[in-house]
Amino acid sequence: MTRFAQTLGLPLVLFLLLAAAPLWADTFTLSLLARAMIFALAAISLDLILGGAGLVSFGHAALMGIGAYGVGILMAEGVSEALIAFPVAMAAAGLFALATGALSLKTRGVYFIMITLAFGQMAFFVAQSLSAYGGDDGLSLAARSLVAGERWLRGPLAFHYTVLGLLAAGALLCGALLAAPFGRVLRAAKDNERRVRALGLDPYPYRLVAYGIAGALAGLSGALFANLTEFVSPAFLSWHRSGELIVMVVAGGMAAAALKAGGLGRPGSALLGALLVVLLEEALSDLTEHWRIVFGPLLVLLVLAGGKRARGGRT
Amino acid sequence: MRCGVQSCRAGLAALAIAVSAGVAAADPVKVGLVATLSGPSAVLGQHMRDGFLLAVKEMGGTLGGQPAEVVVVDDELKPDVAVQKVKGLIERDKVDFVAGVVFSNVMGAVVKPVTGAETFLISGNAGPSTIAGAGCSPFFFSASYQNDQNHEVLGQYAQAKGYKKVVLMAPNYQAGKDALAGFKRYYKGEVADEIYTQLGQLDFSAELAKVAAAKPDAFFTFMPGGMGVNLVKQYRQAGLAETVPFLSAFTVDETTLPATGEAALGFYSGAAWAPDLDVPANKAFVAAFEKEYGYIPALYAAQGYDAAKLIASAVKATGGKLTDKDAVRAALKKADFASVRGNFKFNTNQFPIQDFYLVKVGKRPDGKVETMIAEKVFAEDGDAYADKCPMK
Amino acid sequence: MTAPLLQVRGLCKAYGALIVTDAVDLDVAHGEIHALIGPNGAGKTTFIALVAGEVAPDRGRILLGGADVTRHAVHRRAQAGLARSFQVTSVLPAFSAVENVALAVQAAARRSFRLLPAPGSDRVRRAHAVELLAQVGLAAKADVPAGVLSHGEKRALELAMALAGKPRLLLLDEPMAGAGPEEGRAMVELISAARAQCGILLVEHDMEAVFKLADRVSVLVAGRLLASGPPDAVRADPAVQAAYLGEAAT
Amino acid sequence: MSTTLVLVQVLNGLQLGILLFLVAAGLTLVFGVMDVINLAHGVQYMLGAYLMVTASAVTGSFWLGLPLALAAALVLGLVLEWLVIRPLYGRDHLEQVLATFGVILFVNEGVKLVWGAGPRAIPMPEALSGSIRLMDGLNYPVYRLALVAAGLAVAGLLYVLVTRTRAGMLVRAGASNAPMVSALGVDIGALFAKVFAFGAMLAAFAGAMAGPILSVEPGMGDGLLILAFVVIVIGGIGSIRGAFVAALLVGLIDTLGRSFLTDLLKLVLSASAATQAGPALASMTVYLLMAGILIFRPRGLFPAPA
Repeated sequence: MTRFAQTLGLPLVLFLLLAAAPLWADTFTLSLLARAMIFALAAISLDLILGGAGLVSFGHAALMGIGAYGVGILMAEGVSEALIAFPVAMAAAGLFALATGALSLKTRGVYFIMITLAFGQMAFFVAQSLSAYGGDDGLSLAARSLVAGERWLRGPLAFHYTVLGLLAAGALLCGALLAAPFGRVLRAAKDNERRVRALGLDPYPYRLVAYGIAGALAGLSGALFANLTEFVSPAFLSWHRSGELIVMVVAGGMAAAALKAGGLGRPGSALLGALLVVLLEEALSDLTEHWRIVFGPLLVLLVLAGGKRARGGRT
Repeated sequence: MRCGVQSCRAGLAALAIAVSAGVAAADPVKVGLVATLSGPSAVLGQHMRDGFLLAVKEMGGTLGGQPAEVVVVDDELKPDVAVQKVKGLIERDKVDFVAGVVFSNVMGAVVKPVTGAETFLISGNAGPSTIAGAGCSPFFFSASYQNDQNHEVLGQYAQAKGYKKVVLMAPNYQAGKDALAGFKRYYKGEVADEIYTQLGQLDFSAELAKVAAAKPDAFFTFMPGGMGVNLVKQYRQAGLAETVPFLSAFTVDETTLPATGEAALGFYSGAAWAPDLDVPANKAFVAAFEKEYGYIPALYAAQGYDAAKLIASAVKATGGKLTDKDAVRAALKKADFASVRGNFKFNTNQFPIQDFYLVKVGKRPDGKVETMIAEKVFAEDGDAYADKCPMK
Repeated sequence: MTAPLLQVRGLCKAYGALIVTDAVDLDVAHGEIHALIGPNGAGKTTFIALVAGEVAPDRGRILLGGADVTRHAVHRRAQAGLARSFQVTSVLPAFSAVENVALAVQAAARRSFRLLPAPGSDRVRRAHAVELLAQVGLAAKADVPAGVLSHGEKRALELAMALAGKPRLLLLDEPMAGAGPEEGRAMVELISAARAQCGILLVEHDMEAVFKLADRVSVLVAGRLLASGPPDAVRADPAVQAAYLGEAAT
Repeated sequence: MSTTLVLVQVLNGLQLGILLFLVAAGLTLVFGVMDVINLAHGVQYMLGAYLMVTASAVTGSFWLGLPLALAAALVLGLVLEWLVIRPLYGRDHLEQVLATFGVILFVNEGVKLVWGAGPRAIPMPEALSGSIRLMDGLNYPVYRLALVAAGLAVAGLLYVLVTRTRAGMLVRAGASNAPMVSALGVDIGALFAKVFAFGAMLAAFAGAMAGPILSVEPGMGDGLLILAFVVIVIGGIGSIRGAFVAALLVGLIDTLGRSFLTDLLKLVLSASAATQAGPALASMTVYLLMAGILIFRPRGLFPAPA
């Protein structure tokens, strides 16, 4: 039973709740949930490398932003078809991740954090200088993307289930990757890189591929995000957003570990983190304009109370 | 319905209004007020919010005779957060009007979700060219100005003054570029240098050294918020204030003067309003504002105040029947209220036609520093984009 | 006769002025246990690191099965059939014992770049891993996180991981260190049994075990090879006795 | 571009570098010695400025206010160490990031409640408010020169502290081997608390000194924190010397890039392309520098001994 709870219990409960949401939620709550789910997809992709491979990327928002700009720029150029734009967005973010990852992965620890920040910042400044596409003001989408020529994504229900479906697919993919031989190498290299090398495995290509896949998934979440807000902005690529994603992943890992239902490197925990952070922010900011004065100490308490249990997550 | 919208979501100021209202009989008018209330630019949103809420309070917690509910939300200066918040305002709180928005990039993000839902959007500040021109909407009204206009004031002034050589400086983003373009629309002399700085830059010593080296007749800048505070102080410290006139827009105003203090004395700005503007409605407004909040209002406060009065005028004219969108729009277009700016009417693109002034930082008799009207530069000025708006 | 499994020729390594490996020549043949002994600080662990590829030599060559691997990275040498245990045990502490071995099994099978799970072949490899654990007497601990195993159990686990790759050459860095008498005896048996599959380069302080197991013994003192030969000859060598065994024996 | 202009920009770059060094020094010490990633270091810089706003207003003097503000910052540093940082020693870096991020949110909002949302100012001391003529037609503010001098003095003091005193010896030893130091019978907890509070005070000093030229506003530490991290990573974590060199490097490159990059680009690109690309590139120079250095030296310029 615990084993079941650890692997499948938490995500199953969360997905069932999300799938049932249209039964009780109004359209605003649905769009709030869509936002949470889109961040969850980005958080799950970040957790693949952060929790799975121990690589803390501080430039993940840039990958999400590249995906968003992919959709925005294509639409500005007259391509509204999601079946074209979404794969392009994923490819662009994935290739950016591969190119920058190839260099970043030569470093470790905090150096890796900072070099990914550097590449993220470069992407941010490039987005800011794209004056043909709104520069700093950002770019409005004419409408949501078409799917096979249909206006499918424009209905709140259809959008909800589309996002939910892609989120589930992303979570399944990341879960499968981490459970597969490939993921075993990633997790092992996080645990004890020297041992892994002595077994004849060079972690570099595994990490690079994982980074690329995480980039593509982040790009997908960015593409969805552009559709949700019908707007793309350089602010999507800012380091603040990267920090928020890290907070979601780590807080989710710690919260899930405290519930004995997961930890870092488990898609269900990242999903929990994103839902918690987005919904808590919304709830607290409804209460008071100064909600951060409550939210900040909550994070501190989570860490202090969570203790070392979070490390007992999937490794 | 959730626990009293005002108390939960609008913070203390709105709570006070709800209590003082006391008229619960009629259907309340719901307004969502979007303002930047966190981060370094929070003070701009604070001025706008306080101005808006002051107007509602003065009208006894009503707008146009109906009890008012004002839901204040913080856009955090993040466009996607703003979109999320206005969706909440429209879909959950079912507001009749959305008002406010300080920054143009936030406006760019929210204008579609609001006007697309056929909800009236009353800008309390941001006036990007797209919405003034081809992207104008029957549901969008500006209670402020079009972004370029304040810059044009300085361009016109520099031209009229006969300056031969100027240096221009702005942050490297769209509003910064628009600012310099606006200045150059009227200024025809030599531009010795156009400096673009990083957004959020702290230190301008490098740029100011270049300004000093160029020895221009005047310096024009658009440097909002904390950046402007730094620039003003550093401009003074670099010894440039005595030699090169400092022309600016959105750089020295009542949000930054408390921090710059006397360093900004004698600096110029362009605006449609200043606290000492000699209009009866304005005298009353400034006095009440200072009494209520203990600080001098900036133009954001004045615009927020006018936005509330504008909404009130439309509610009153339609007798509170806000479902009749055409009637509301017609009423709004009349701009039948006493603006703190005196002359105020709407152009075809639903942006104001108003007077613009050169204002200069001076000291009041009580020793406080504020912007003061120096001369009128444009009379009854409409913006440059109205022609491109298909609305008639 | 075919070339020895491992040939080390003129290997030199210095850290600044400190010479830790000084022109060392050494061979290991298939099926042979070659023990490397010497006092603390003689440079044994550096030598192992040089052979394994974690440290790059200043001069000299290392040949594995006749192929020059001097410039090859750790993982390439491992792929070429070199497996090892560490002086301080090195396992994957958060992985269960069987997962540790399963990683070694998949590495040996060159099946690691499989992005998605394939239940069938994964089950086969897990069974193989359980089998290897049973070989080293850890069958009962298969699902215990490696981090909480006893020291001796970790040693055994390392050996199982090393054997999973069907290595040609096994580098064992002090496998008896810290083991109790019971565990030590079991380890001697395990190493002895492994000899059938590969050549072994054994660094060890436990002289009883060394002379029980080794076919050949080399003595390293201050980075130099002092003597090399059959155990009895080395034991009898007066230079060795003076430099090393003399003090150890007393 | 004239040589005098270049000279002034070099001075400006130095001054930014000095400011960065003051913030980065504490950050790199806390990271190097106690292995704690303290994101809250930026808000300590901000708190220094805000405390100085109050202290200089209360005392009516810059010179009386400064020691008061520094003392208050020291106390707040000790409190923060005791409340939040101490339980984080030896914990995972990510947990430290999460907890200290929470501190950032709290303090940024807190200063808004205490000091208001608008920018605040610290009056410049009379004695330093002028500008002096460095060269023909170019004046340079005295205060900025004083800031550079003060920063260099602190750097010198730090150098002496770290290399010549017992506490400094322990700090250096602690950076490479904390268990060894505690095995020597040193109360490592007390040492850590002192180092942390001292680092907080250095950051506060930077904030207080920056106050008269920069606006004091909520969130003012966030951007600087990122730059400080860039500095310590370029310098090599735990290395004061590395932080000093890297801070000056970052200050100079950032300032010179902003000043001259667009003009330089005009030599090879069209004017419009140069004004388009120049500022974007100038914003990136620091990050390009860091990425470049890390690709070739993955542990910074002065890596701590492994």
